[in-house]
Amino acid sequence: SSFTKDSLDNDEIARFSRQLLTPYIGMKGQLNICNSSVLVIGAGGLGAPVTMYLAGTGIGRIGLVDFDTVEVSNLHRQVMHRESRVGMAKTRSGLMSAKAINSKLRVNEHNEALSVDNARQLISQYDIVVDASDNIATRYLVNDACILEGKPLVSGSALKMEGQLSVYGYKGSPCYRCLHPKPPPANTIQNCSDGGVLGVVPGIIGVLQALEVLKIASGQDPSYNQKMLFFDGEDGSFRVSKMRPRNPECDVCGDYPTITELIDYQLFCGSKKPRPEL
Amino acid sequence: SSFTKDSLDNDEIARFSRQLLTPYIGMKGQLNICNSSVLVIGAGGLGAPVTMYLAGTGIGRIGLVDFDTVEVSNLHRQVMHRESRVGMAKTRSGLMSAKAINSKLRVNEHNEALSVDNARQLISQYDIVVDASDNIATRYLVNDACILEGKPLVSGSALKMEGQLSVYGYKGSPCYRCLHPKPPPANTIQNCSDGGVLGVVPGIIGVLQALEVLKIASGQDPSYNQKMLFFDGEDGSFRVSKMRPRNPECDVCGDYPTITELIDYQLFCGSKKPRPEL
Amino acid sequence: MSSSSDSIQVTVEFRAGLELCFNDQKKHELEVPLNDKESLTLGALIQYLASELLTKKPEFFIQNDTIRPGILVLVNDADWEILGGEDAQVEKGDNITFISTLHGG
Amino acid sequence: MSSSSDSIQVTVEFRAGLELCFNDQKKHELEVPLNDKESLTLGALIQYLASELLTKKPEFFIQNDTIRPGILVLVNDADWEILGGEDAQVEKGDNITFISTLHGG
Ligand SMILES: [Zn+2]
Ligand SMILES: [Zn+2]
Repeated sequence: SSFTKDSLDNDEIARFSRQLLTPYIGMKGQLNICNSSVLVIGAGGLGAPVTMYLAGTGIGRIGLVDFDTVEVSNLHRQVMHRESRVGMAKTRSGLMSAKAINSKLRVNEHNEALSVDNARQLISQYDIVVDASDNIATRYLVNDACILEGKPLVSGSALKMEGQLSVYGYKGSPCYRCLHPKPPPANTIQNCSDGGVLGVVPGIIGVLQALEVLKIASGQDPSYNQKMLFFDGEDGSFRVSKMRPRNPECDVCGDYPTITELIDYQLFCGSKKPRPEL
Repeated sequence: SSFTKDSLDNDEIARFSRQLLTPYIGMKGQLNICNSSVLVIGAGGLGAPVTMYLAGTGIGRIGLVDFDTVEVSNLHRQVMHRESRVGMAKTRSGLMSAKAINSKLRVNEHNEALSVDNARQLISQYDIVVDASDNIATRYLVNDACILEGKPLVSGSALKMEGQLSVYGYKGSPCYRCLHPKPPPANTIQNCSDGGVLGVVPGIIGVLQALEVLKIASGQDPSYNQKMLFFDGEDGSFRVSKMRPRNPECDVCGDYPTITELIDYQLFCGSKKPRPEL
Repeated sequence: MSSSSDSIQVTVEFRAGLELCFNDQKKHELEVPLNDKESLTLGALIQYLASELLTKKPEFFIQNDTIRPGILVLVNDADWEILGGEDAQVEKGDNITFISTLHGG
Repeated sequence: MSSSSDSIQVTVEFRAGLELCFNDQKKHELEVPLNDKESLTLGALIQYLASELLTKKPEFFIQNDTIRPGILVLVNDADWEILGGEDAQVEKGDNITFISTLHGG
């Protein structure tokens, strides 16, 4: 961030008064939030509530990464988009919705696919990263890039009636690879296009991701560090489980990592075949 | 509702495809949702996510009750409003945001305070009621009116870092009065203006209220019937508690009710003094 | 090491603002003395908490010798009314949670 | 009435799609036979579930004689890796939950 805010003006005090009143945030926490930046990877079912609620909190800068355009089938869950924006880049639609809530918010549109070529450079520009993506290859890519750049990762996912949330690579917590050293076989993976998803499920997970970002940004400990939240919309049950700590033998965040630069994640996840010569 | 939809057109199939794909909803559930109506009482921190997510699901008709106008201090949590609408009636702002997501949605603006004079007549026009209000007198009023009109009530509340959710007066569940036959003394009550509230807390509760409405509307049992959800944002903990069943001696929903029409709720809650003559 | 037989060990939680009455602490691990009685009822536990643990604003917790209207009492995550209210017996290791009902939105 | 001493009673849950392999049922109350062994490890429980309870798509649950990559195993809401993974002992009344990791968003 190019400048640091050390006080709030009258408009900001009015705007954030209800939040400032909670002793949990206070003036110091609010200033920390205003001076923080977050990169949201995916402007879809998770990214929509993350973006809108973070815009409300007064976070200083949001980056949105997505190469998709708004489709009518997104609208049931991606409630920051709108009918009139079908065909528009999701990053532009997200920017418009975020700035409608707070015109002082700086929003960076990254209207491109996250890739091995741009991930580290993008992530290096932000304080906190939100994984709101929709596929496993991107999840390993985001994880590795966050570890290599030293950024905390607030990861959420949702499918059908269920959602999951954890914070990776922060204050002794494991990374995604510590939990999943090996990817699942490609034939066992479902996504929202074939499994469907109830819109409120990423809604709940996304608002909780915004809360975790808010905690890290304001200088508090996140709730789901070395913990994972499991939500099942079918019975409305929540489960918070204690997870393993960082694995010192992890390939990327371990004491002697073997992954020191980004790899080919499509190949790693088996979603493309190796080249025949290899 | 004046007409009943018995099939979806191509636009609707595209729009709701991800939700239809979940076996939990399916075509029959979606048609039930499209034929349902919901009255949202309060277009604030809870009402905003309820309205946006229900607009996404394809619910047929939403009524919004609120007499307030949008203020800048609302924007940190009431993410369906926007800076450019400061001063506008919250019901109008809510209508605009809901119809931006689904232009076919019918929205009724009830830009007035809910009162003893209008509560039953308003509630009688809808299938399901959402309590997204911000004060205890309204909560007793909504409860009694829902019991008298025979409508299920999805009740949410939030303050500081905590939120609560339950379904009242539906399939054997208690009503608000079964849990709270006597109101708390007026000097023990806090609201968001003096206690503050973190925006994401009503966000989480509101999205969960939308899920409960969706379940009732689609013909499923709600998750929090005769149960109460307690969320504490400070530690990210969720607790779902089994509550007492309907009390056959309840003043309003019991077998021999003493409250058979609406009463003076300000007086009942001690928020105004009785008239000196009385 | 030895939990004496004339006391009973319980976890007590105060939530949704009630922690203000109890030194701003939400969770308390307690050994509640039985005082020659055979057992402890929820009613007796509430009296003990009001007289021994409460530090501030007693009217937020107790009124007319019982719990203030607007507070829900949960025993191991179940509404105490299901278990008999004030007369219910407290068992060793029980979690008893007092939660103020919220009205904001 | 009598739970025989040559079996062990556990609750097993399958979530996030894994219930498809187990008759679409998320929660199972089981008596797992010990077969003359002293105790049951998580590894042995997984073999038992794969051979006796699984009804469909075994490759979604088990691969190369162990749990498929991408599945988290929780014992009483704690990650099994904290407890020793496959070698951890199953105790009477334990809740063992298998949850597939979700990737959608
Ligand atoms: Zn790692
Ligand atoms: Zn009642």
